[in-house]
Amino acid sequence: MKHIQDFKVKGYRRLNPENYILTLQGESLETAIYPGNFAEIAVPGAPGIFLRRPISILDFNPVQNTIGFYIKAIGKGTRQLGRLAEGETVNLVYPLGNSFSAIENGKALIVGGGSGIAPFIQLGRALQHNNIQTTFLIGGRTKNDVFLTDEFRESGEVLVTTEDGSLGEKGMVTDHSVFKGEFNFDKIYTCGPDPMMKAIASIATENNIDCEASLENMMACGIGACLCCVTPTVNGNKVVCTEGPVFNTKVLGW
Amino acid sequence: MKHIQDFKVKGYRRLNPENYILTLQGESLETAIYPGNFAEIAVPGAPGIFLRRPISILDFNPVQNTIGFYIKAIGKGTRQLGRLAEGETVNLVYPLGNSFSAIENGKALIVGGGSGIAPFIQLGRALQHNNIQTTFLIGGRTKNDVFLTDEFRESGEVLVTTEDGSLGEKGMVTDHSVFKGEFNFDKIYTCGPDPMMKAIASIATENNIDCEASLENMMACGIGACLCCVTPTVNGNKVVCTEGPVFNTKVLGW
Amino acid sequence: MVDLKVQMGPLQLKNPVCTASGTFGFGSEFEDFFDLNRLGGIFVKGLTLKHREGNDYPRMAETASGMLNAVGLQNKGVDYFINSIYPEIRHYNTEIIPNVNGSTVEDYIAVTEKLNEVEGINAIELNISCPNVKEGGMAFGVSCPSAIAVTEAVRKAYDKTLIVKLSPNVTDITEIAKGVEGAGADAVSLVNTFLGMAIDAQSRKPLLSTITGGLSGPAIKPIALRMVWQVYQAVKIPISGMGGIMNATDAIEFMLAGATSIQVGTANFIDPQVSVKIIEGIEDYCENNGFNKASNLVGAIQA
Amino acid sequence: MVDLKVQMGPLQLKNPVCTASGTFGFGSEFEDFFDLNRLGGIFVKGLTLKHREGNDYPRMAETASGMLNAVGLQNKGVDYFINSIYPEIRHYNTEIIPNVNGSTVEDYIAVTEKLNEVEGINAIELNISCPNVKEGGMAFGVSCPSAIAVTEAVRKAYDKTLIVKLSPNVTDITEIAKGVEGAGADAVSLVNTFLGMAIDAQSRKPLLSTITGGLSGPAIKPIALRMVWQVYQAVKIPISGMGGIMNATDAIEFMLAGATSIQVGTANFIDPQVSVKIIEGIEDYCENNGFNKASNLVGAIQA
Ligand SMILES: Cc1cc2nc3c(=O)[nH]c(=O)nc-3n(C[C@H](O)[C@H](O)[C@H](O)COP(=O)(O)OP(=O)(O)OC[C@H]3O[C@@H](n4cnc5c(N)ncnc54)[C@H](O)[C@@H]3O)c2cc1C
Ligand SMILES: Cc1cc2nc3c(=O)[nH]c(=O)nc-3n(C[C@H](O)[C@H](O)[C@H](O)COP(=O)(O)OP(=O)(O)OC[C@H]3O[C@@H](n4cnc5c(N)ncnc54)[C@H](O)[C@@H]3O)c2cc1C
Ligand SMILES: Cc1cc2nc3c(=O)[nH]c(=O)nc-3n(C[C@H](O)[C@H](O)[C@H](O)COP(=O)(O)O)c2cc1C
Ligand SMILES: Cc1cc2nc3c(=O)[nH]c(=O)nc-3n(C[C@H](O)[C@H](O)[C@H](O)COP(=O)(O)O)c2cc1C
Ligand code: FES
Ligand code: FES
Repeated sequence: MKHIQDFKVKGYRRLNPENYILTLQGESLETAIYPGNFAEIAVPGAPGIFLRRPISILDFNPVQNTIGFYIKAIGKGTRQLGRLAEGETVNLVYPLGNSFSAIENGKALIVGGGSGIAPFIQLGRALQHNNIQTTFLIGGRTKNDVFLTDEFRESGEVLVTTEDGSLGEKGMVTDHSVFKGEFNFDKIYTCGPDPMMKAIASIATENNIDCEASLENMMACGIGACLCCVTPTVNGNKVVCTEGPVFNTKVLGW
Repeated sequence: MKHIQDFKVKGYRRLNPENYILTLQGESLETAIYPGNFAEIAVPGAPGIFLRRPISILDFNPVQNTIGFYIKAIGKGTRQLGRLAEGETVNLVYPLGNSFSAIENGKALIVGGGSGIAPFIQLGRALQHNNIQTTFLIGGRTKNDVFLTDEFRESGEVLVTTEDGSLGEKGMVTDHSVFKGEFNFDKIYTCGPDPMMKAIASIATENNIDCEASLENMMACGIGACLCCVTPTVNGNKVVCTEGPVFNTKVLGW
Repeated sequence: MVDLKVQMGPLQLKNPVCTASGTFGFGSEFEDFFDLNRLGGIFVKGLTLKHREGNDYPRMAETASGMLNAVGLQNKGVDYFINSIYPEIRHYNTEIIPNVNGSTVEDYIAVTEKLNEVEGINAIELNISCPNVKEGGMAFGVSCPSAIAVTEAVRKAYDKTLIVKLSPNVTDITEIAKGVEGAGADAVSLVNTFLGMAIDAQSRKPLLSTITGGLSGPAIKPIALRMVWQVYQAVKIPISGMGGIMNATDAIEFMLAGATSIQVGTANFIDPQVSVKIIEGIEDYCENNGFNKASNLVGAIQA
Repeated sequence: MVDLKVQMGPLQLKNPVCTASGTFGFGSEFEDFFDLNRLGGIFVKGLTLKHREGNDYPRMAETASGMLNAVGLQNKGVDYFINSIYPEIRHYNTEIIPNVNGSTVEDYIAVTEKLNEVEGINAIELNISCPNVKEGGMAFGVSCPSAIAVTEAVRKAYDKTLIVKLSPNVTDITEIAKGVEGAGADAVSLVNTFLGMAIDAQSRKPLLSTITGGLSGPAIKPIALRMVWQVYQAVKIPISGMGGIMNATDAIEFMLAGATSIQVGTANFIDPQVSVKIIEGIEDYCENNGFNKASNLVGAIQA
């Protein structure tokens, strides 16, 4: 069930000057939250911001009633969310959207870049719960842009690429040696910049592997009411906030 | 000279839940500030507030580069100005408007109500400097709405009225016994709600005494550029932010 | 006890607060947030004769105190609505009011004729003001003769309450309002969105695929309020007022300016529970200010 | 080094950034805040033939991301301007552009004839779009024939650069723009304010003495930008664009949409130094994006 609920800022974990994890605490918590779900956050006290901002749910703790978001400050709203005072009220509409479908058997590859890594903490845990052998492949510009690898390592193997070679293999995620030679995954999950996801989708197609991608979009309502957030698919325009954000890349025609 | 300048919040003195004194500190301070001058304050971090807010300058300290405002929280902006964090930046355009003209001889009566008392700390000091015998008459609904009497007492005698009689004489300022019987002031200064000022102005007229009133108005620019803030006078519409806010009540036709 | 009922021509609403077409889906999207039965009415998403894909992505841009949309009437067609959607929502104890669109007068008539047969639907909103479609839409609403023509044609095809939704993108909205009143409209609703545009200075590209789109939200409220006030003085039929209503105070202002009922649009995106809060706020206001009927607020401005 | 010069018909501005009529007084109000010589031009407060008291108080109301004004052309008349104000401001090394108003075509001509004689004044802005006066003003700007008539008459009386300021309160602004272009305007400026209204729900009174007033500020930016883009495609004469410009990015958007120069209005009230910041911001943008002339930004949107 979708909720509209006030939370309080519990604290921040600063990853670097632009990236942070924001933890909110509520008096209660909806726990039917699945990997890929997001929240629409009302950004408090920021002049010039009119609409809520869609942000993936990083994780949540049903005992403490906390919910976490991994946010990259790229504009007015994502910057303001990074400088709230402890205890300040933040209103959420959540959980929204569909989710990644965890496989039951076989091996999974998760490819994330930028703020696209947020859904994968939860997805990794879900796959682990299914006893799936999971490989995370995380890309960044430099080693200072690669986050949460320790957390991912709790659910599987972690591979890294950086454009400058400062961590892991040098290059883009698509250049990683995991894609060279024998390639024996049964499912790929990806989230990040569009060009990256499209490249991963074509690798999946070439290898005849199922691939799910989580899309970003300009959203107004986040609940399927306005039809602002569409993406073209082989079956016509689909609403990203309710029919997605997770799509099978075949449906996207990628 | 008018300035546009960033200040930092130095602190608050809370008078009651709705009334407070805000002190700001700058790296420098324009000290050519006269009793009745005001500042246009850009209210930080308040969605829904577009324009600056005009607020009288309560006092200033040229050694510490501080400037004080006495504010009554009546709406979005005046509420937000009451909950800034220490060190937060507040931008001022100041000093603006004309000022009360301190008399050189005789006895002065200052009548203030509500947030209209703000200019009178400075005015009282200026009159004291001229060796004028000054009487302050301050009105409020109850004793919890009468402020700054200790400060006023440094420059003269302080009389009080409250509507419920909880402090001073019971009634409105215009009911005060100072207006009964012999009335030997040479000048009246007033600031507060319009009906109060008009009543005071007609007492002044009856007694043939010069009276100056400081007007409020809806202001957009505060510097005479937009002509939004006019008041009718016997000489036609006058611009309150530059030709006022202080007017001789004869000019106002009161 | 305040009587909240208002009369939109032949149609009675249990209270003045409705949700605006295109901003409330088909209602069910909001079921988790509040009891939809409390609403005065739900103006559902714009319908056309045939399925429409709508415009390409991107369709939305945020602006100062508002947003631009270029949805372009994406919908599965009126038959799908009647057969698959309406049966799912008809149990709500509130008026479900379809928003009727077309590229030609014939289209409008065809959609209307189908809706005329649907039991339980007591009113339609004729949208002659959509700025986001190439053909029809706003073109009908910005010229008086064509507004009259389409209203007359639809009036013939529709037996129940006909509300015509006006475009604000005109020199004189009273002229169009009088025209559609004369053509048989039972009520008018105003305003639809303002034609606007946004550019990304960095990429030097428009932010919408269609370049221009419809502006909604508090930014437009002063203009919308003025139009309601003007139309109130020009016509006798009731007005459903909207444009930037974010809270009960805004809604009351529209009623004071002359709106008999109001619609909540963009505000639903920011607070999905806002419409109930507005109903409660209107009731409180009436109580505190000595109005025993909400309808007494209509046009009660002291100008 | 970026070449910031732009050409408004016969009139050259040293940079595209001007201040808008009615929002910058006669310039001197801003002397304490920055060096006025840096401006491309100053459109001074609207002038009429005779002294005008303007409208009654209250004249201003804040709105979401904007404001309503109902000043109503308060000014001491064109003679007072020429004899007492202009001599005090003519030393500024920037274009001083008077904004010409009237209730009748004869009024407009009379004001224009007087300004035509003033040495140092190289352009006038013909305001046919003031929403805050009972007679004349916007009435001229919302009908194509009357817009043409007043422009033609003033054109005959004026030898230098004639800029006509258009009203946004119209169905099709391109029609009016083409009309005044044909009537001899050297340039158009757009937009003036939108007719709007605000009500105090508590007192049930309008917030302006005139009930309606002119809406300005970022709220209107998306509509103004759209109009500039439409007019740019419709006429050959240059456009002075405005409506909610608050910073250099906004100004650049207007230029990309087709404005050769821009005017800063309401933003002056919020940051009296904003126009210099905009000049610097445009220069930086040009440098960082490979434009060696600011004029190359004009209409450079990739639509
Ligand atoms: C389903 C979903 C999940 C998301 N999850 C996360 C997450 O976990 N962490 C995270 O940091 N970000 C996430 N995002 C992206 C996030 O919503 C945007 O970064 C945010 O809305 C930008 O707001 P802003 O006010 O900071 O930027 P603005 O100041 O509004 O804009 C800055 C720039 O970003 C662009 N932009 C703004 N909003 C979006 C958007 N929704 N999609 C694409 N571009 C946009 C603007 O066009 C502009 O160029 C997600 C987006 C979606 C749709
Ligand atoms: C020269 C001058 C000096 C002032 N000095 C002081 C002072 O020292 N201390 C102080 O507390 N206040 C002072 N005021 C009043 C102060 O400017 C207003 O209280 C303030 O602007 C209200 O802003 P807001 O955002 O809190 O209210 P809003 O939320 O904007 O409005 C709340 C209500 O107040 C009314 N209002 C808003 N602004 C004004 C205004 N400028 N004049 C009259 N009514 C208004 C609105 O119409 C509305 O009804 C002064 C005003 C002027 C013109
Ligand atoms: C995303 C979106 C979609 C809309 N779709 C429609 C529509 O299909 N039919 C219609 O008549 N109006 C449509 N509108 C206009 C609204 O119903 C309303 O007239 C407008 O948004 C102004 O009200 P507001 O400012 O409260 O949103 C749409 C508005 C938005 C924001
Ligand atoms: C207080 C005020 C007074 C104005 N007076 C005039 C005027 O005298 N003549 C005129 O042509 N425009 C006048 N305008 C309109 C502005 O010049 C400008 O067209 C409008 O405000 C839109 O720009 P903005 O949103 O940047 O303010 C006035 C605007 C304001 C806010
Ligand atoms: S954001 Fe409104 S439908 Fe997706
Ligand atoms: S507020 Fe602009 S002239 Fe006074």
